[in-house]
Amino acid sequence: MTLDVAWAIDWVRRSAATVKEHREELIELDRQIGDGDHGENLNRGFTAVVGKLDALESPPGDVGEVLKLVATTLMSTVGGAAGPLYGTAYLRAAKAAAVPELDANGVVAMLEAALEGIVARGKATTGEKTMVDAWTPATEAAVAAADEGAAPAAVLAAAADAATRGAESTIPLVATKGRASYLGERSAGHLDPGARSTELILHAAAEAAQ
Amino acid sequence: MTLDVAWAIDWVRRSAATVKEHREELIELDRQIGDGDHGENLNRGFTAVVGKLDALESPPGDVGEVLKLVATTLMSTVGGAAGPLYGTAYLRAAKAAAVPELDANGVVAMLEAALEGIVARGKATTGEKTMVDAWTPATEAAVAAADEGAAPAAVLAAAADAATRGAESTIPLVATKGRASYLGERSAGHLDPGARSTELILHAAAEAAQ
Amino acid sequence: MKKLINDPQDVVAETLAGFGAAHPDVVAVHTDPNYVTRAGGARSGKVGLVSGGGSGHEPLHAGFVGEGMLDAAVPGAVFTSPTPDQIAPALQAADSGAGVLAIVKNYTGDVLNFETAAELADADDVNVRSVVVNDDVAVEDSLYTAGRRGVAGTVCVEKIAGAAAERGDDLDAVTAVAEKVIANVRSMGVALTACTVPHAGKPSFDLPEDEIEIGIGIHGEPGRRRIPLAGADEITEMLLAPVADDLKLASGEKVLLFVNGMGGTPSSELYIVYRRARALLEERGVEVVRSLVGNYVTSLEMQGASVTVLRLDDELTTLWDAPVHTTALRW
Amino acid sequence: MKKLINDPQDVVAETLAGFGAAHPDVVAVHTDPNYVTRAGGARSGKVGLVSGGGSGHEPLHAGFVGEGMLDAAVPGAVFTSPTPDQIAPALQAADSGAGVLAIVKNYTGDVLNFETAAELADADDVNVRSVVVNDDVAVEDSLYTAGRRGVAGTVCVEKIAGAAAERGDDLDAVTAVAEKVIANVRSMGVALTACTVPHAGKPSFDLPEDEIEIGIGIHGEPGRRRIPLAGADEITEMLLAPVADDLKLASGEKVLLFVNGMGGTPSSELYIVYRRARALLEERGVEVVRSLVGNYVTSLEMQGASVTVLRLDDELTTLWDAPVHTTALRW
Ligand SMILES: Nc1ncnc2c1ncn2[C@@H]1O[C@H](COP(=O)(O)OP(=O)(O)O)[C@@H](O)[C@H]1O
Ligand SMILES: Nc1ncnc2c1ncn2[C@@H]1O[C@H](COP(=O)(O)OP(=O)(O)O)[C@@H](O)[C@H]1O
Ligand SMILES: [Mg+2]
Ligand SMILES: [Mg+2]
Ligand SMILES: [Mg+2]
Ligand SMILES: [Mg+2]
Repeated sequence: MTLDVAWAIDWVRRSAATVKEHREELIELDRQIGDGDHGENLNRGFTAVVGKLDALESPPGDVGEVLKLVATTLMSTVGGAAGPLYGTAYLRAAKAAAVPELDANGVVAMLEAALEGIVARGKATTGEKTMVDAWTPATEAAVAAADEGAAPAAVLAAAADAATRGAESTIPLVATKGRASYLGERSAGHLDPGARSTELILHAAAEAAQ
Repeated sequence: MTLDVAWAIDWVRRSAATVKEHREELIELDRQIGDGDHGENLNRGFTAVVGKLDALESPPGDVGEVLKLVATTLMSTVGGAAGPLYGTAYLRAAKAAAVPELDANGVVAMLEAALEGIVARGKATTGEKTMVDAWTPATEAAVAAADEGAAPAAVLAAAADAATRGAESTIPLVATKGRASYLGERSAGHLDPGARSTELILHAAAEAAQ
Repeated sequence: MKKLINDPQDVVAETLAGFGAAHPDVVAVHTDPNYVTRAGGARSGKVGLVSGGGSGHEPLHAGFVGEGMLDAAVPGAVFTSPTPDQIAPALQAADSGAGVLAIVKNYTGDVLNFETAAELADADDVNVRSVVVNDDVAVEDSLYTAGRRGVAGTVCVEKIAGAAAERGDDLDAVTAVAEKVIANVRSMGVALTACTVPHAGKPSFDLPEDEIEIGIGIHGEPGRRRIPLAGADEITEMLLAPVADDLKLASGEKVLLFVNGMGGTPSSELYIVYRRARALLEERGVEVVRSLVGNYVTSLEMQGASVTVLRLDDELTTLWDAPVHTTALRW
Repeated sequence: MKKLINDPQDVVAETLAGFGAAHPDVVAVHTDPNYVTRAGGARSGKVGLVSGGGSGHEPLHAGFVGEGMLDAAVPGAVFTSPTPDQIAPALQAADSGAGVLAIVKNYTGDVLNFETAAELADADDVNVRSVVVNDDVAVEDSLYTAGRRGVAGTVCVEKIAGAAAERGDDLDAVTAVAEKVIANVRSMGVALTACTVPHAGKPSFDLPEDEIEIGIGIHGEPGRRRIPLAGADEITEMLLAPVADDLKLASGEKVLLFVNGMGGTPSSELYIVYRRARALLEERGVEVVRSLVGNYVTSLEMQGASVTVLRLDDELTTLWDAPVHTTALRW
């Protein structure tokens, strides 16, 4: 009932797969209120991550090592806003998860660390139409589930579902952070691409834990 | 039964009107096998000619003076290939028509001089898909009509009708002179814009003589 | 999508390859990671100047590498800020001991990636300072937003700070000059057509034949508002007025007027806009003493233009006039 | 039609007004009739150099007026050769007693109007010689046709003849150098999109989203053939091969490689083409020793490019390298 290195690796591979699958959708979302590169950039980044994973000589010692590899690779291959934001998220998550196995509280700590990283870098709060609007409810739902004694897989499932709702909640918002903010009122009515990719990645985490 | 200065002035005004009326058609013909400026340029030129006519203090003394005014004005306002070609045509025609009134042979001499001017400048012969393909049959028809004793008006009518047939004859031709020649085989299937404007101008001459 | 490209993934690499091969006297192109330096390398004792950002804005920034302007430029993927591991070696290459000034356009991605790179370079004892260009008046500058974007005014910052570095100013002084330019330069742009990011394969927005976007940035984003197509003079007024107002230009002041093309606009149209913008400034009693007209900060093949005004004093004028020898700007 | 213009009839006049206002240090714009001279006027004792042609090809020709290149340029209406009464005063203005060389692109209209203008100028005791540029290999050169068109190679003729005149060559010598360039320069172009002549209001030809025109001129005419859209490398081969073949380039020869944009193509794409063209020349053992990449001879906002190769010897190389100070070319 805990999540180990194998889960972490599976999460990463599933993340890469879902990002590749939704590459065009993410490009299209970003095209509408940004510059149309989010899907391309994340896909390039996660493809590189999988390449690095495949090339590893010895398997990572703990969950944190896997996440650190993700962090540094995304940081050096994604670029744009999402590169440093996700990079920092995984870096902080890696520190919080520097253990061989995660229990429910470990999952919560990991998600909280990721969110803190994003907020530390991007200075956004909820309601600004960014990935923070997906990460925040996801983390809150994880906390609630863990408090109710849910298993790690259920904690992640709750987080993923909350991320979905969070992503959807960005649709009516007027962006005040990131590139969409340049559109002012015209940013309303569109799903934020970073919130959508957050949702995809957290679902990948939950599915890997099934 | 002769054509005088009033006829010449009427011819010029009718030419200006028909060119303005067919401006877009000439642009479109030139767009298809050239650079799309023939209607614009001729219209600019004939508008200027009418302006000059209107501004004249004393009426021109003979037909040649009218045509010389057309020649110099077209030369200095039309540009492109048509500017010097029509300019030279009117200049030579002016010399041939330096008389107060034209009889049938005078009309023939005027048309022949115009054609000679075009050929002298442009070095084209019939079958090369240029205005020469309209001017040549027009001149020949004028000669034939005058030989048969036709009046000046009938000579011009014959010339105009022949110009129409001549213009139509350019459709299947592959251009070997002028801008359309750059298209090679692709120039076939289109009416030559200069042949079409020749037709319009000669019909204006015939109508003015009615 | 109609472009003279091969695989969309190779656009940046192939552009750099051609650029390097065509101008070996001015620039050296480094790959893996991608960055561009002066052919001769950093000049000892001179403050280094580095800029960078997403590709697709050519000649910005690599076209401004050379004597009198940048020491290095860092091109990211198309419309994507470069990564720290590209930026850091460029900062290092530009350093000859006098420190480096990074000229960053105000985009979340650019700011964050340059921040990280500066930390990396700092760990290698490179003294990095940075300035953030935010000249686009289409975007409201507020505490609660990402702030104004950096657009065509960046050229003015790079040229003038470059001249200051070249004449031997120290890092503090070069930074101060750059900040002075930033404080005095404003821009606003219009798009007649969208552009197509190679990997996206379709236009960045859909614009009917009779409408244009006012207040665009340089990443193919839609602008602040969409209006019916208008004449050049009318459009120019919509661009110039907010720029001049934001700068609070007063009668008697001297300025540089820069009309920039977005990539797909012929220079004839830019001169038509320039003509009107200049007349509007003159109506305000403002004297245009320097001019720049051309495609310098572009959005791929977008048709459109931006109007930039820089308030000049004697110092900035002298630095603008100082010799420059890059592939895109030379005198 | 989306353009930053006002009334289509005013495009040329307003462009010239902006151009003159922006560059008073380099050029003087004359109106009624329209022509452009160097700001300082003709230099005494120097052979004058004049070129001209339809507008819509900017920066050609007015952008090449200045020290080391043209003395005067004559812009006609869009895509329409200028008239003799414009050309004649330009020839006169360029004459300082040493005679004038007219550089004419091979189009019926240009040739005829320059011919007449030369007669007019001759009547005023200006000694006018002319050369006709015909570098476009897309068009067969035959006794029975209008011959090859003059396209981007014109820049090479104007630059190199300009340098010869500037160093003091007499009219015979300048003419000989110009002829030498003409004999050794060839070009071929491709259009990805058509262009729209302002007064025509619609595209010069209709091209589906997946087709391109190979062998185009610079007046928005369709090319020699229409082919499916292909990659930049493939297209570059179709342009470079006929150029190199026509020049009969042999291994060991040195050339200038000039990749020209048609107005709506961003420089990134031009560098991609340059890169491939250079590689193809190198495969033939030909050495690219000089390069030019940019939008220099355009067709309004057309997307597309042309590849020009000029065979160089020591003389032409030296003249190419000689200083030039115009608004579009400067070193
Ligand atoms: N300040 C910020 N804080 C949190 N997330 C942000 C911030 N700015 C942008 N983002 C997120 O980044 C996403 C855009 O990423 P991406 O397209 O890769 O970068 P860029 O905007 O540089 O092109 C947005 O959809 C948003 O979710
Ligand atoms: N060498 C020539 N001889 C006779 N007529 C010619 C010649 N070259 C071109 N033309 C005529 O000129 C017409 C084109 O005129 P216009 O469009 O005004 O000039 P341009 O080709 O310079 O744009 C052609 O349709 C053709 O009839
Ligand atoms: Mg984006
Ligand atoms: Mg024409
Ligand atoms: Mg981006
Ligand atoms: Mg023409």
